[in-house]
Amino acid sequence: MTARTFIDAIRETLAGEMRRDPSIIVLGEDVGKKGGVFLATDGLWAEFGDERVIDTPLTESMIVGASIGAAINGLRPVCEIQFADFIFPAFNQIVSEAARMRYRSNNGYSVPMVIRAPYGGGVHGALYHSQSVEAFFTHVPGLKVVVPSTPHDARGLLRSSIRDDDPVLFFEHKKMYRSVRGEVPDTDYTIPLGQAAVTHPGSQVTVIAYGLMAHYALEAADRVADEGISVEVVDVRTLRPLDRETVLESVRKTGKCLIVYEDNKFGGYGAEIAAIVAEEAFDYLDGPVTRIAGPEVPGVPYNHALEDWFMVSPDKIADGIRQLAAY
Amino acid sequence: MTARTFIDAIRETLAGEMRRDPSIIVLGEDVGKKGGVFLATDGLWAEFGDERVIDTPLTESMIVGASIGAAINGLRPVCEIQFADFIFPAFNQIVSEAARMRYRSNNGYSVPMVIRAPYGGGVHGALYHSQSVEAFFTHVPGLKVVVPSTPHDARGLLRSSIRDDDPVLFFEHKKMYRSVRGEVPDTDYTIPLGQAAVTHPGSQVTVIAYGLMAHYALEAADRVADEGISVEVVDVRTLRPLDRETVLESVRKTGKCLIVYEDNKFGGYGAEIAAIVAEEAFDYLDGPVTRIAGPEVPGVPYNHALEDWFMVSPDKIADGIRQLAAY
Amino acid sequence: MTDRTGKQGSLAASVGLYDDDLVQMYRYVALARALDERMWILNRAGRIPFVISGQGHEGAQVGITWPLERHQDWIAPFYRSIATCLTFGMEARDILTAQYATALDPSSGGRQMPGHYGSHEHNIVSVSSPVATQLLHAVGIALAAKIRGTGQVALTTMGEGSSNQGDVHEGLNFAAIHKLPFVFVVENNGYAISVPAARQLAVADVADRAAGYGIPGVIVDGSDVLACYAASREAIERARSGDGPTLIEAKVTRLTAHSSDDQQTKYRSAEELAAERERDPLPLFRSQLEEAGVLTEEIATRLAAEIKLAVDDATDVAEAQVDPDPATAMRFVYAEDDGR
Amino acid sequence: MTDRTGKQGSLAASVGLYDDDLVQMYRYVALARALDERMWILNRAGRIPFVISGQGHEGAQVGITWPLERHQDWIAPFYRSIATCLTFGMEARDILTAQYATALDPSSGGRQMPGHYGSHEHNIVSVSSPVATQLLHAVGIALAAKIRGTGQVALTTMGEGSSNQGDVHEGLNFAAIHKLPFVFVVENNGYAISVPAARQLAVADVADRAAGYGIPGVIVDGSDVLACYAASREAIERARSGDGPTLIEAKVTRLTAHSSDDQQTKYRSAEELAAERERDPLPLFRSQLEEAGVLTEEIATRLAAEIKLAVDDATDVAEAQVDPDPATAMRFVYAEDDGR
Ligand SMILES: Cc1ncc(C[n+]2csc(CCOP(=O)(O)OP(=O)(O)O)c2C)c(N)n1
Ligand SMILES: Cc1ncc(C[n+]2csc(CCOP(=O)(O)OP(=O)(O)O)c2C)c(N)n1
Ligand SMILES: [Mg+2]
Ligand SMILES: [Mg+2]
Repeated sequence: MTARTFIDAIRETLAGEMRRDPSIIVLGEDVGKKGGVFLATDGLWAEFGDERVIDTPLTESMIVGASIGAAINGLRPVCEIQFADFIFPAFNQIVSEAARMRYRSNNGYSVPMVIRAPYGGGVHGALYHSQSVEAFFTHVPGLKVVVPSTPHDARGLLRSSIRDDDPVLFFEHKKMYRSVRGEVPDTDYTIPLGQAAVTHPGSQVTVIAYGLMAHYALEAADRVADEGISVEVVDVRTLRPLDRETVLESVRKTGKCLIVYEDNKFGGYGAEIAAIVAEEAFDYLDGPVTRIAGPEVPGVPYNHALEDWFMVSPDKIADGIRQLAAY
Repeated sequence: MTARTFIDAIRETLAGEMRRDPSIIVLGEDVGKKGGVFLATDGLWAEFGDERVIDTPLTESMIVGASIGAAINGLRPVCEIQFADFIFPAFNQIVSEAARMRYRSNNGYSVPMVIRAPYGGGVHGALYHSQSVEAFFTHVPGLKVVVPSTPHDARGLLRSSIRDDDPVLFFEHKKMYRSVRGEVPDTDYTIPLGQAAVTHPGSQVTVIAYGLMAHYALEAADRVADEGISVEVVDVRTLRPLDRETVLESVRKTGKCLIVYEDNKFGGYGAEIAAIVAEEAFDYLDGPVTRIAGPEVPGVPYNHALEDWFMVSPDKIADGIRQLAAY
Repeated sequence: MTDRTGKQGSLAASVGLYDDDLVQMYRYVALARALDERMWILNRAGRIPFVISGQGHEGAQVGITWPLERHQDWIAPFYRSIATCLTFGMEARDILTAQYATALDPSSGGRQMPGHYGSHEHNIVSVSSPVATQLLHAVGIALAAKIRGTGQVALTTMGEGSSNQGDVHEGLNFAAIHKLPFVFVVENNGYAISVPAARQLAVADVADRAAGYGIPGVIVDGSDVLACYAASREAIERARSGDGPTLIEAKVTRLTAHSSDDQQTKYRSAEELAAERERDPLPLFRSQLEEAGVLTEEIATRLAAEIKLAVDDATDVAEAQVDPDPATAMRFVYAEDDGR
Repeated sequence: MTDRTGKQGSLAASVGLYDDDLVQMYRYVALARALDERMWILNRAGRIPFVISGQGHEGAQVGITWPLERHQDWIAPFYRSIATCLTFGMEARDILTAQYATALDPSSGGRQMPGHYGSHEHNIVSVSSPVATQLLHAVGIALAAKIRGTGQVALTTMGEGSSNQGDVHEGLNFAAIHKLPFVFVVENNGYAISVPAARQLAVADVADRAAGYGIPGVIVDGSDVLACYAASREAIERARSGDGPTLIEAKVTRLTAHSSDDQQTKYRSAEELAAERERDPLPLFRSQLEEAGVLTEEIATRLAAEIKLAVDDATDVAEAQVDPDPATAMRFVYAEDDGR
């Protein structure tokens, strides 16, 4: 066990996996000498060289499309999109190609690859360096979507993602890179994709979250605990496939469900969780399924006053919990 | 009043709007001499010529990106994406650019444009000529999304979309092009964006749908009427902005809500409606908020047996209504 | 395929092949055509709902595919690539089962539209509908070949209309930077559905774009099978020896409408269509081989019979096959990891 | 801007300008530099969190922008386009309020990061972050100009790394087919953040790509302001007279790190950085104008004072402005249609 920042866990896991499996390559913009704009790939180029750590041109569709081809021909590419906001030029390659190759070829071809991308706001990134883009991909059969919230989970889930035989989108909240630390075992553990974690047991209100919001949910849970409200926090960790059972079990126990996400609310990922809960836990509900999410604007504004206005905070979550508990 | 097919209503509306407003241009693949692969633009090139009806190269990002520019400089482009399935290469231009131009420039610039695209399955189109893509766009602030289901609505909503000062995605179910007919007034009426329609009044179960599914919902409602189940069908028509009030009013009345969409279920547009109903109509619900939608596969398969398996049908909807009514 | 020995007349010798190669190449052109014509008949007869055709492209496809190594090299084809797929190992039956979308269709098990060929067994990447995406897959395959040191070459092919997609720019750029073993083939038939080349590109030749990536751009007459072969062999050798990609533009003709859903008389004149018939590679190649004494009457008769048999057999097999069971439709969205 | 009269020395005459034009051009180069240096100072002082710089690009930007007609033509700039925006009408205050993201920032009202300039008043398209998207907007603006017969020219500019994006291919192709009044400027500084040109392109010059679209590709020394002016004037004339687009590649140098978040010593040697200083357009232009007797000591002193005043004033104004009110943050997602 060693304490690690979130980004250290990712970087070390990448290095460890590359040592373990020579078919893994890393590619993306500035991932080589510079080590990535957040330094998530720092040191890899020095250790593994030009052929396995490839600085690509500024072309996201190529990064993903060529990774698909490389995966078809025996490699396991882990590509980096410099900011999740810049994944859209690759949307067609991800949704039309990576996600469907296995299905459309009737299992003839598979695409074992990982797309890593830093996402999320609260770091003065403004409209185009702050987005939550998970909802665009969690809707797509053929893709898996992972959003870890701790160094421990990041390591275990990144290992599983790299070893998975299907395309995985792996989103890392950039605000957590250096602000979140935690114990990480030095063993070769993995965390299976598709397993949520109950990170704070409780009995009165279930709060479902992921990424940075999983931390804010814990903070909020602590805050309202003093007021006598017992909150259970579920960190879904893998968004597709979703661990419905853990979610539903918690809600069936507490009877109340608050879903938290940073993305704008309408049509965000939490809508699907709300819909599942409303359908499958109806008989257990003691209150409406509620959501706290970002406002309906096309991005996180830059100015700090506007950014604070946009971001979901532990305070806002705590308020949501109080309201639901009082229902 | 004249009876029109769905596609006639669209073609005539395009022609009428182009006559009314010389700033409207039409551009896309094969929209000129050929009149579009479905003939939605047939005759426009002959009437309006090369400058206002532009056969573009096979480049969707360009079609949308250049339309944004043209909109900025005084035109109202109506571009056609040949099949909704091919809109993904333009995803970045739609989501990062068209949707945000007004917001990011603090109202300095606006992008009045319409993107028309045929969508939907049931026509032997297979994985890439059958998709429902609305969920990717209904999530995005700055966009409007319209899915008409009758020739009457198509005309009124297309007029409003073209006259709107913001980017509108206008999805036309290709199976309805020639199979759906209806009366269309010869007046210059419009239907405001953001208004749902109660297309079949009822008291026991609310069914919410759009596009082809709005027709199937009506068929299902008729079917179960014989069994004594009174169904209210709401055709949302505009998906973003959603007319929450009409939806909620109906559910508050019936106490039961079934949402129908053709797209795969997880994270589809209906998830948001379910979430809204679960949150805002909770006290009125006499049963779970349910959904009938497509299966979790990455596209509609081609073979007719597989396609039938995929498609939501009036039968499947009727079954869903019966179950919910019996709850 | 080029290691055969045997008779080598002057025509064959002029391109470094044997007579038997030429006969086999002719056989693929003729087989592709015969299958294609059968598809249209079946379509008109209401047996199959949709046809997308390779007629007019077959000569270029066979010539270009010939120098690749089967089961070693890779092809990422497009919807007109019937002759390509046949030359690279798929069978007549495979082509027709794809039209019927049967359970045993090796391309997709009936999941995809006709024309979306693919074969894991033959290193043929599964075709998808959004055009030009496959270029990046071929580039990635070439990247893996280089990194893994397999000696493989990856070739992709598409129409000139599709070559305007952004993915083509991004992929050629990357392949050129890394001198990947990659060949880009454009089958330029002058139309993207109804849009003539002059509204698709401002240059007469797609090959003019090669210089912008620092790679050779070669124009070849797509109705001249052996010229296509020679251009392809050179590009493949270049690729294999580490000198990087080549762009080959084959000028072909589209002898049919875009697909069975299209009416090309709406946008092409009768004169133009008649003139294009002159560029049909099948009779041109046949005359060439006859004149060279390679295709004797005896061989021609034998081939015609063989091809008829193959096409009839493929039709019968495809007709007889069953539809996929809807119970299988949920399979292969993800790996079925038994015990992983 | 080129209709001025007045003194015309031989240098000015050689490019068809007047001495006063040259002084004004110099003023913009120097003002952009002074504002840029102030930004870094404010960043180090903790007043503004982020800087993205135009240092090294200013000469090319001023030269290229000069022949455009203000309030008539259009520019879709990128994040380094400080000198471009100033030359096209934005004020020093506008640049600095953007750094502070204040309520009155004309580019975005504090919504966007610094560097994302834009001005409806000046026909400057709002910059977004995903690179190269603006090329298509400029092409569309040019299309509208042609259809509406406005006589406008649209120019866009970006780095050489960004020019590899698919949108660039698609846009140049379309603009060339329709001979749109469009100019594409590549400010090639040899790096895309840390990635050197050799890993971004397989050719030495982005201009080599122009031929693939049938348009002229012009290379110009970006530290030579008047050469940039001449190349741009020709391209703009060509565009305006209906002869279609031109690609201008200005070879510039990036004198700073990519941004205040970057450490360029990790990937550029001290020698390289020192050598690049020699290509700084500011002292080169100054010497040129001094030698030609255009920039007298008197003028230089006056300009320096003016610029200092402008930069100080802009800083003061920006410092004094208030943050946007969060109550306004929901505005302008859509049109606020009062009574429509
Ligand atoms: C991204 C995308 N847009 C549109 C289409 C519809 N479409 C299919 S083929 C085609 C024309 C292709 O022309 P070209 O590349 O020249 O090939 P050809 O059919 O002439 O051989 C079009 C527009 C598509 N399949 N994919
Ligand atoms: C689509 C997209 N991908 C990645 C980025 C991150 N990014 C911003 S600038 C830049 C480098 C651009 O290089 P170049 O085009 O040469 O311009 P320069 O900064 O050198 O002037 C990168 C990778 C981005 N803004 N947009
Ligand atoms: Mg073609
Ligand atoms: Mg650069």
